[in-house]
Amino acid sequence: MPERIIESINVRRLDILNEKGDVDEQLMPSLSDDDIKRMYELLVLSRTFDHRALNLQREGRLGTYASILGQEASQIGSAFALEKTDWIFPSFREMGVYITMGYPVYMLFQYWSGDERGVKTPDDLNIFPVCVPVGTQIPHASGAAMAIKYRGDKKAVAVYFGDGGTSEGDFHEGLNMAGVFKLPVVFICQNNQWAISVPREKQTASRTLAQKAYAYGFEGIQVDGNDIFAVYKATKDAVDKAKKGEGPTLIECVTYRMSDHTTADDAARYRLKEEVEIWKPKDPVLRLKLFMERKGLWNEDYQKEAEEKARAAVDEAVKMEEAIGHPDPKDMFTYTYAKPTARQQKQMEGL
Amino acid sequence: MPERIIESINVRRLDILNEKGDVDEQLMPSLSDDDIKRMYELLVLSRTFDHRALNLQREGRLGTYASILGQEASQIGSAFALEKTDWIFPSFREMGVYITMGYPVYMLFQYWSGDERGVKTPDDLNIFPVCVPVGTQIPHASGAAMAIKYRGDKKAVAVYFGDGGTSEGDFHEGLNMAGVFKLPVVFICQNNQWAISVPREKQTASRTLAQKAYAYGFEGIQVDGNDIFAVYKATKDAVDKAKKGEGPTLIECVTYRMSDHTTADDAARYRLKEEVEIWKPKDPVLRLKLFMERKGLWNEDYQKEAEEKARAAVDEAVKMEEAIGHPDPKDMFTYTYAKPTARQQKQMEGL
Amino acid sequence: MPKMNMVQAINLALREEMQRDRDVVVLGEDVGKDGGVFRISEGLVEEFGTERIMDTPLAESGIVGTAIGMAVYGLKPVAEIQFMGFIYPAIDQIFSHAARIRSRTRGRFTCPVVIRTPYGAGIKAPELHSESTEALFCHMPGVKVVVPSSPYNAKGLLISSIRDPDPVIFLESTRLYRLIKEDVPEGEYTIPLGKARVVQEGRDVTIISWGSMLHRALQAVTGIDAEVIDLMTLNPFDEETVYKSVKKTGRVVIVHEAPKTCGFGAEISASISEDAMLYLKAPIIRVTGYDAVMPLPKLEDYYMPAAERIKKAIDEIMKY
Amino acid sequence: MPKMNMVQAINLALREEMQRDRDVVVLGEDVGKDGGVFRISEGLVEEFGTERIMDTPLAESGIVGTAIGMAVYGLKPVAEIQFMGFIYPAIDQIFSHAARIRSRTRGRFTCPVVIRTPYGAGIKAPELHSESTEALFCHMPGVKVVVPSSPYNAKGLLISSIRDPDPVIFLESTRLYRLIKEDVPEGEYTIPLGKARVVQEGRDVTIISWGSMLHRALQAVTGIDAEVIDLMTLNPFDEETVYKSVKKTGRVVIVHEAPKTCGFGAEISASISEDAMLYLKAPIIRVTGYDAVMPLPKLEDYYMPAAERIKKAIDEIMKY
Ligand SMILES: Cc1ncc(C[n+]2csc(CCOP(=O)(O)OP(=O)(O)O)c2C)c(N)n1
Ligand SMILES: Cc1ncc(C[n+]2csc(CCOP(=O)(O)OP(=O)(O)O)c2C)c(N)n1
Ligand SMILES: [Mg+2]
Ligand SMILES: [Mg+2]
Repeated sequence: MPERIIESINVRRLDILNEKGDVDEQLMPSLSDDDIKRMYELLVLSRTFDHRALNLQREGRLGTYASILGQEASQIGSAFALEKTDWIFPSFREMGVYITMGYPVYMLFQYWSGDERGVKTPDDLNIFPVCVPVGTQIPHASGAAMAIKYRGDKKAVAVYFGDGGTSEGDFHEGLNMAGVFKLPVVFICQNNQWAISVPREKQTASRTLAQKAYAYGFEGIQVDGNDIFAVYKATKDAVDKAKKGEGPTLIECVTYRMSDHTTADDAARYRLKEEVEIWKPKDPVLRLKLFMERKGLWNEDYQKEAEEKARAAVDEAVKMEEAIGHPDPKDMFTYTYAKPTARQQKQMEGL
Repeated sequence: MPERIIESINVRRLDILNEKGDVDEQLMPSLSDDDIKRMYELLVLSRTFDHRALNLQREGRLGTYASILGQEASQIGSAFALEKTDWIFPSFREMGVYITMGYPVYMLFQYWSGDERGVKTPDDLNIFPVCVPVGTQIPHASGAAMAIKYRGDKKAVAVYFGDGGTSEGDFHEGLNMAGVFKLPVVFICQNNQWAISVPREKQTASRTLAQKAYAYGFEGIQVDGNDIFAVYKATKDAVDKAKKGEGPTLIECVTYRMSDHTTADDAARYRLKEEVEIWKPKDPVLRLKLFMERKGLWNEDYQKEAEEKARAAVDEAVKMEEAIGHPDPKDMFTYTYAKPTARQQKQMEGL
Repeated sequence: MPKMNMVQAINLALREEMQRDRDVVVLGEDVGKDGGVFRISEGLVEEFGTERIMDTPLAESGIVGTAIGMAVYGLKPVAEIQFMGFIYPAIDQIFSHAARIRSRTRGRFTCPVVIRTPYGAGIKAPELHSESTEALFCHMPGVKVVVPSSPYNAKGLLISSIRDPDPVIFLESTRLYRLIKEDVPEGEYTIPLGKARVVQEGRDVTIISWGSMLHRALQAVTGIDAEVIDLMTLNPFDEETVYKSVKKTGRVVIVHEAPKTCGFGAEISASISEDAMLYLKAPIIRVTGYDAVMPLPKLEDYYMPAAERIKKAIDEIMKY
Repeated sequence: MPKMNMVQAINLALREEMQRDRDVVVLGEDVGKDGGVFRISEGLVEEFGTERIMDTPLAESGIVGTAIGMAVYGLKPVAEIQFMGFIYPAIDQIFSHAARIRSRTRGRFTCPVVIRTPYGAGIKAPELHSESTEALFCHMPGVKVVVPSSPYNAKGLLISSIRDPDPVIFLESTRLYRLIKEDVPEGEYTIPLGKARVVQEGRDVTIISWGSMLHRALQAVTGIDAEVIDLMTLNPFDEETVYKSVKKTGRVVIVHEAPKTCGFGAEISASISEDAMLYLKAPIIRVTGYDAVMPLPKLEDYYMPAAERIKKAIDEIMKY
């Protein structure tokens, strides 16, 4: 009866596309040239959107905004593996996911301008609204997955959260539910190294975030989050597994928040410029470009065209957003309950 | 850049004393004959207490009570590794821990009879009161450990909870804090296979509870919770490690709740008698007795004496408890704040 | 008509609603084989299977959070929190999400979840098994709060709650579970949310209560020409019925077992002061639990409003 | 004397208390190098080190739970919750533990923790960054609730809160943080908890408010002989000062930004009805946030009580 090992866990790490634009051919997922171009154009569009949002915020035309700069591959690569019928539970930093799923861009501006109507998800999508309280969306994802399983629907759920989000109790309770009920859900952690000013190492002492999945009896995998192919492949595998009824997966996308936490933050207070510099050559857009260039899918003209298209789309969205009237103050009451209460009615009249 | 393994985790299991009373000499912790006898007598006392509490409850002299039958080795073995100056955060099923630490037995009866004065811990002990909301005591333990570390005190913290307790968000947040701050705390999970009617396998899909520690970057170990030496050794090692500043440990004691969940429960509704039968030969008292008998530390006279002593102590405690007067209704107000508020004063006068 | 206690009536409501609508599912701790610690879901797992009666891990925020996800997807989950004292970890999910989903998404998503939980003192249970913090939930727009006082209205109100398109907190008095039996028809009937019930008409004083304390109030009014109102729904509460009575009697006593400060009695009193003060002949009195931590069983009876305390309050305002 | 805004005054209070007492420690999200998202703890980690100014993981229940453990051990932790909208996951720790430890252990253990959190609307922040749910905490015996309305009283009240032997929820209006500057002395001074402040004396109407809304109330009373009370401590609130004023004016308007239903205004109103009704000349009016989910920035201004709304209410009761 000596001491013995009763459980062994190995945490995998997946890399496909490196900083030079080389891919591991064996691991490379099957993606057509068109798919890859679509991916690239989504990266460009998201980056253009993000840039514009920051500018609009500076001009006072949007409220506090959370930039996605640097995290585009994690967002677009993962969303690319989802279908419109799948359910998505974002946090507040998933503009790339919304854009990939085809969410109207003007509505994103509308939301960030402080208007609830911007997160009235169109009927053909199942994206839950931006979730502000960190980690709280995670049990919702497990719940939706429970409903999918119960109804026997062929859908998966994807839920997004950050490295900081893994510390919340709701992360724990949500993942545990998914493990116990073997639910069709993919937990996508964008480990961007920072939760506002708290670095990843102070967030948790575990060597990886991926390994947290084993506490709940399912697989966790770490991927290079700036490698769109690795993110896509890990998500696609996890979504397929989910749809086959084989349960949940946690994916840790190792990436970096290149910007301040939000426009209300000043990252210079707590992190070194040098650290940001280290991540610049790891840029997710850059490396896909290098890959495509080598494959003959990219040239300067194509780049210009992609940028032009993105700019036009974003210009159009800004214009559309600006054309929308101010919300009616009565709207405050309209959606509290299916029908306003007598007391609300009175308050509405007093407006 | 193929897939690679970036973290490997091995979960250890410790067994020392088997059902036949044999020990693994190599692993056997250093305990004097007197220590072992003290352990045995504490097992007997705890079991006597538990039995009496159940009887008193049946007679309506105590309120709802949670039996510890079957879990004595987990409780006494672990508490035996603690010093009086250490801090202890129990759940509601740790009567064996209280008794081992020297908590007045009559006060335990007093508490279970529905009188707060029973958990006014004596000044020479640092046992936090019975904690009813499952898992919520876990962050307190991390907090006390933070204070110990801050003050540079040579103390450790032990916190007790069940298999069910590992599902609560507070488990996650408490253990994560301990990992991040490398705190002197020992997390003791009594995995008694059931959380009321929910069996261990439905509580979480992870193969062991011990492995959950690795989500927080520290060691988890599983021990046979009916093996008092294994429990003692694992706890002693963890307490020493804590006091040396080497951080937290999670110990999963694999044991079994032989009784109903509480006196308000009827386990026959949800579990098979056969399962209970399987655990009978694994009894923690029985196997220590077999070991001691072989070592010449046990005989019938000793048994009788131990039982006698236990019975006398419990009788005495019951008598003491019964001699205590009914609490003063004004006491409701006395301890809400350091001083009653004006409103409380008025309410008190109206009593 | 069968005589039932509240446990049986709630069980029947769940059973019938589950038979009627496959989207109704139940989840919580020990709701399956065990039938719930109060046996509310007794027999349901046998009838509907573990896909519809789900024993969950021990995680209240997780239970409510997953119920929200299910509700948003289109199901009608009825989540059980084992005791009201254990709902606190789920308050974040209730306040930050359940209550806001319709509002946040301008109606695209809704959250028709029912959260049932036993509340209140009176069964000499351990700490945190006797909480009565209904007022907290009444401060959160987007949530409804329902408290039945009898088997008959428990069934009708629960059916309405399950069918309601918005989140409902449904509080069941542990003290009442097996205290009263009354006729409870089989088959569906609903009692509308947001409407109070005049249990007894009277001219001299209006007694307002709900749940378990309603019965204490009824004990206290013998020999007094009291109008007794059972609010049944606290949020939104039936102002019309309350004001109508106040206008008639001019005297109000509110009875609840929660601590006085910021209890729901405060809201009723303040509403009356605002909208019907001119009809008042006397101060509005609240007879409530004390502003102290709910004591363990030995002092429980001193804590809860007793019929005498209520009677004393009535006598006092009858002097005006 | 230096002129300070509320951020500076709170920072100074923390700094001085930490200098005075080594047991005072600060913990929370981003309180270290970043100095907190509102810069309340700016410079503290440089002065006191990471052992006393602790950046924690992102876990509110964990923050309050560990603060409780520290407090019970003998420290005086000041925990920061980043916004009041994120305090909900910690409610269980506050209600089930912080509030009850003294009571449960008959005084053997105590919990002298301060939980600071920015509250309220007015800075056009995202969802859940504008919550004002102070009433919830006033319903929990064992907890004190403090809301300063100016830099001067913020400093004095925070010092008292840190020295208080019981748990204190300390709410700081985000709108006020940088809005007002006033003289704030260096060195220690305390403002007692549980005492209100008569900001302005008057004979015709009593206006009761706290925190950010006090300033709206003050804007509304020009040309009226109003007595304005700043409650400062909500739990326990200063009934004496309130009743004294009510007895003088006979008219009451209560102003808060939380939703009306079950807001703390209800408690004040109900208390007055119970204890001072006979002095009233008019209905007690509450001017409050609406019973609706706090909207996003575009509608924020419509939601919060504006000076006009307060003025209208005063004019109305002046008719009586
Ligand atoms: C429950 C809760 N606590 C605190 C906050 C304030 N806050 C907003 S974002 C954030 C950090 C989030 O870090 P992470 O999860 O890593 O996501 P990231 O911002 O890096 O995308 C914090 C503390 C919040 N929104 N919700
Ligand atoms: C937060 C909370 N939820 C629910 C309960 C009701 N309850 C009491 S004990 C228990 C099961 C606990 O199981 P476990 O943690 O395994 O401990 P054991 O009872 O087996 O010792 C439950 C659900 C509670 N006390 N606290
Ligand atoms: Mg992050
Ligand atoms: Mg157990």
